[in-house]
Formats: sequence, C-alpha cells, structure tokens
Amino acid sequence: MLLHTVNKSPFEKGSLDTCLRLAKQGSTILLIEDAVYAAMQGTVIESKISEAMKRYSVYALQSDLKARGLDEDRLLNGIKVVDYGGFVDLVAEHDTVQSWF
Amino acid sequence: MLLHTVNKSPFEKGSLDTCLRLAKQGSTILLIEDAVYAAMQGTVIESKISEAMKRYSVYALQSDLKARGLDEDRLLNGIKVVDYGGFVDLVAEHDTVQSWF
Amino acid sequence: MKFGIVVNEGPYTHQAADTAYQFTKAALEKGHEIVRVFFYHDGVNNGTRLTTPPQDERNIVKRWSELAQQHKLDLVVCVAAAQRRGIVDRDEAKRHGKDADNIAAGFRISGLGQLIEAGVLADRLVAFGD
Amino acid sequence: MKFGIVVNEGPYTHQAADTAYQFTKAALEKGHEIVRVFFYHDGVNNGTRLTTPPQDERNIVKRWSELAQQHKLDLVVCVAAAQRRGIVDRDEAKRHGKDADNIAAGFRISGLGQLIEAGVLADRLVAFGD
Amino acid sequence: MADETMEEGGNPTGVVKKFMYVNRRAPYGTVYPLEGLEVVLIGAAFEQDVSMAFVDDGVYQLKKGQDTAETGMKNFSPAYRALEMYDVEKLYAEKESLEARGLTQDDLLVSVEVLSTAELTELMEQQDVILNY
Amino acid sequence: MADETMEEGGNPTGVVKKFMYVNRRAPYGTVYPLEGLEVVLIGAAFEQDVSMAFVDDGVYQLKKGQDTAETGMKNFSPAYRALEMYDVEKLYAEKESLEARGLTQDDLLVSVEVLSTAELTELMEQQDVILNY
Repeated sequence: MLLHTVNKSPFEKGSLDTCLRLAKQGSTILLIEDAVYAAMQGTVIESKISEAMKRYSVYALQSDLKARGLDEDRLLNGIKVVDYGGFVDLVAEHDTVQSWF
Repeated sequence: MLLHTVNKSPFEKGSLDTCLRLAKQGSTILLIEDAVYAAMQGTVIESKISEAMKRYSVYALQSDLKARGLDEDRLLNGIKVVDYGGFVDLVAEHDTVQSWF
Repeated sequence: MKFGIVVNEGPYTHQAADTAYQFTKAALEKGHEIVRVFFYHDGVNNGTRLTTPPQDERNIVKRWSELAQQHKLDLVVCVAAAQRRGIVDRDEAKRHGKDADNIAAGFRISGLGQLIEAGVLADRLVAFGD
Repeated sequence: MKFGIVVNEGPYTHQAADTAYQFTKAALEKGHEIVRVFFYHDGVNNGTRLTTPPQDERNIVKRWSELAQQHKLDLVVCVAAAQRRGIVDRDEAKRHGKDADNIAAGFRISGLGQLIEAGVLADRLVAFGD
Repeated sequence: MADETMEEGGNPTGVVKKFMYVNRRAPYGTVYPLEGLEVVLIGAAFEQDVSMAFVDDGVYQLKKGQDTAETGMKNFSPAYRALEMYDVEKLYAEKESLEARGLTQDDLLVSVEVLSTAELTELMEQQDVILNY
Repeated sequence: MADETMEEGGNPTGVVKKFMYVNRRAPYGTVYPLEGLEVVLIGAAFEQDVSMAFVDDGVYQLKKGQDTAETGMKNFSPAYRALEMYDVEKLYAEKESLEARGLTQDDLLVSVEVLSTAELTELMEQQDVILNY
C-alpha cells in the first residue's frame, strides 16, 4: 500500500482534496507541516475530514502540531500522532510514498 | 480604488476566492500567470466567475493566456485582455495595488 | 509616474520573477520612472552572477543587470534575506568571513528600510510573488 | 532499510528543507541507511556555503554538512537545477567561466541520473517539497 | 536614488502613508510570515501609518502556545506581542477567517480587532501601500 | 556511493522498477513541470518501467497551442511530443481533472489514456517510486 503525505493547509490549497480523491480505501495519510491544521476540531472542514477517517487511517506529525500551537486535546477523534521516528516507521511499513504538495 | 491582481490557478489555491470575497464592488481584477485559467469557458468555476463579473471588471494578461495555449475565443464573455503595457496602465489608473498570491 | 517594484521569488522557479521584469520593462517603455526594484525573500536569488541557464533559455540575472545599466535602475537586495540564502557582495563576504562573493553587476545589498522608502517615494508599489 | 531522500526546496523559505533534514536524522537514528540525499529544483540552494543565518536561527546548510560528515552521506546537487540557480563547485566555475564557487562542504554536483539511481537503489524514496 | 535618506529610520521626507501588511499564511510552512514581521518591525522606525490584517491562514500566526523546539525552527510568535512597543497597534483579523478555522479571540496571543469582511474591504480601500506575507 | 554505475544511463543493476511521474501543476507559473520533464527524459535512459500521470492542473501541461514568446519564457510543450521517441509511452490523464477544466482529448497535444479516478488509484498503488512535478 501507498503511504500518502500531505503538507499543505487544507484552507489554502487543494492538495488534501486530491489526496482524499485518489487514495485507496484503507490507506494511511500522514499530515505534516501546514496540513496538520486539517486535524483540528471546529473547522469548516471538520465533517469532511471525519468522513474521510472512515476510509483512511489519519496521522499528524507531533512536532508540526506543537510548532503551530495545536493542542492534542483539540484533535479530531481518531487522529494518531507520531514524531519524526514514527514518520520513518510509517514510510518503512508501506511500499511506496506519495507526497501531495 | 484598489487594483487587485491574482496569479494563482483557481483550481489549486484559494487566492482568487479570497480576492472575490474582499474586493469592493466595482473593483478591477487582473488575472495574471496561472490565474488566467479562471477566465476560460467550460470549467467547473465558470458560473462563479460569471457571477463575479457582475460586480467586477475582470482583465486577463494576454501573454499568459498565449503561453498557456488559451484562445481568446474561449474566454468568458466580458473578460478584457491586456498586454504588459495595459497592466502598467491599470496600475497607474488605480490608487493602490493589492496582489493576491 | 513613479513605480516601486518588489520581487519576492527567485529566478526560474516562479514566474513572478519574469512577470516583475516584463512589468518593469513595460513601465519604462511607457515613460514611467522606476524608483527602485527591491528583492526580498527568495527574490534575492535573482542577484547572483553564478547562474548559467541553458543556452535556449532566458538569462534572468543578466536581463536585470542589463536593464539596470540601460536605465540606471536601483536594484536592491535585502541584506537579511540575502544572509539566509547566501547572496553576498565583497563587504558582506568580509564581514562574515566568507571566501567568495556572488552578487551580480548592477545589484546592491541594503536594508529593509529601502523597501519602506520605496513605498513612500513611489506613487505605486507593485509586488510580484508566490 | 535503504532510504533515498529528495529535497525540492531551498533553505528557510519552505519547511520542506527542514522536514527533510529531521526525517533523515530520524531515519539514521533508527538504524536505516540513507543511500543518497538528492537536491533538486530550489533544493540546490541548500548547498551554498555563503549563507549567514541570524545567530538565533538554525544553520540549515551547516546542519547538512555536519550530518553528511558524521554519517558519510552522499549529498548530491543536481547540475542542471544548480546552473539555473547559481550553485557551482570549482569544476563548474571553470567550465562556465565563473570567478567564484559557492558549494558547501559535503555536497557534490552531479546529474539527474543520480536521482533515478537513488530510486532504483533505495527501498523507499521520500520527497520533500512545495 | 536615496541611499541615505531613510536608512536609519525617522522620516525626513515628511510624507506619511498608510501601509497595510496583509498576512495570509500559516507560520512555519513558509518563511513569509517571519520575514513579513521583520518588515513590519523595521518599517515601524519610519513613522508611517501602519496596520496589519490577518486573513485566511494568516490568523494562525497569532495562535497561542506555539512551540517549535522539535522542528528546530525559531519560534517567532513572541514578536507579535512586541509590536505594541514598536507602536504597531492596529491589528485586525477577519471574522470569517477565524470562524472557518474554529478560532476565537481566546486562542490568540495578542488582542486584535475582529472585522467583518465588509469592514476589512473598506479598510483596504483606504491604504496607500499594501504588502502581503 | 555509486557515482559511476548509472551516470551514463543503461541499467547495470538489472533492477527494473515502476516509476510514476505525477504532474499536478500548470506550466510556466512554476518551473516544476519543466524540470519534471527533464527528469523523465533523462530517466528514460535508465531502462525503468516509466509512466506519467496528469492530474489537477497538470493536465494543462498538455494543452495545445502554447506560445510563450511574449513572456520571454521557453515553450517546452513540444518535448511532450518527443516522449515517444524516448520510449515513454504510458501517458495517463485523470478524467475528472480534464472535465473540471473543460478540456477534452482534442485540446491535448499528445494522445493520452484517460482514466477514471478509481483506475488511477489502482495504477498508483502498483508503483515502486512516485515523483511529483
């Protein structure tokens, strides 16, 4: 299976939308850099992301959440948090990485 | 009045949407670089742009249309085409320029 | 009319660097005055003389240098942005203990105050970026 | 496991250059092998020794050079991308008649074939960009 | 050319213009917000009429609790608190941008005036110079 | 390090991997499509299993009639027609991306296989290496 990474804010660019359109059901999606904003509760895209989480495993990079002042207790239910080492593990566990810029 | 310029594809980034939200009725909007795609007929955003053209004067930069292979006969009705000199004139005719990246 | 130009992106990567040049040239052709071209963010990378673009492509750096010479343009590279990205003139090289410099002909390195001043002196400030 | 790393953006401007470094460091700490770090597009700007970032900021270029030395990393700057952007070593400077070079310690300039090869040799190729 | 006139700050020209800095990007993903802030802080010495507008992802620049240690990047968010000392006191955030991101004034590290889209439109129309970061 | 092994092309390793180049950006606004094409053309010499997918604004790279003279930029669109000579023959475009932009096969300067989103998803899953331009 592919590992999908997304690094753009969902409010600014269409990268996450394209990822959600093209990622196979059951895939893993890792949100890094400005894409971590997609993991938060209370945004206008909350229902879209919650819907997507029924089809995908969604991770967010801890260092990028912290940098942006995003508390883990305000993440959407089911978002998994990994550090850089966890990012490396996700890459190793999947066959190929697709980076959505 | 402000002159608004937009240089991002409306399919990739939210710059044009923000411009259309914040530009005052009666303003002039100049599409340059990848934003010229917004001027074409037959896209999924055609009705949004047509609607916006009731409130704004919309221009597109000729050199960028040509570079991208966009024929002027497939532009939305009412889009005005200018060259770099026309771009300069638009800047001169307005008080301030706001560039939406 | 007096124009100030701000270039926020480097050569080749974003069209902003091209559009800024074409706009500046067109403004000069229409008889306007360019009070300054200020290079900020990655825009400072327009000011290196070490580029060698392919023969069949435009030479963005050389194009600025030539336009500056023809029209006595003031091409200013922001010192703070340049330090982050490695654009240095002889003075900067000496100050920071670098063994080489790379600034192109017609460009000078100066502070952010030059951007504000361009905004004050020009009738219109036009920015090109990403 | 063998990783190949691709860095598509320059230092400071996009976080991609930082994330690539942090990922590479974490992979090494986990005992993985890095077969190559390939710098493409504006990524080549990570390879200039002429930067002087503010004292209170990370030194992105130096960080790569040090990691390369510690772990014998192969840091490859794409020659075609580097020519457009003005990153040169002594050979390139000579070839193109430049009076200075600016490549940083631990980086070498080579062709795009090195990117394809990294894709072939590595178990995983991971790209960081904008 | 006017190399010397304003290099040190102050305002020998006597001209006072309305400068608005429009911040539309999230912090850290790109350097624009940081380098934009550097313009505002340097620019403050030139005695112009300065305001900052936070729109779109720009409102995230003001999010409380930023901690960049693990990324290795510099946390520049404390500088927003210093703006007042530089007499940069007109900070505006667009209501719609905050709401779309689920943010309220309580989430922000400085106090800003929250404007409707229409109010911000009017304010932008009054500016002499607008720069975007 | 393997400086020499593949510098000249050919495939001394004997390994053949599936490389997909995903093109998602409009031409000219950024250099990524041009430099991406350079990777594909150089990479063709290395005897890998290569395909190109055109998605989102990437489909605009294939638009007929590009004329960059006034911008001063290089028109690199003829190179897409040369791909076949380099044995790069698997060109795919996503149907949804074309339709959203009002484009049909007639608008394109090379013939591509138009895939549904689901078909493209499956194809991507089969790749060993994916690079985006």
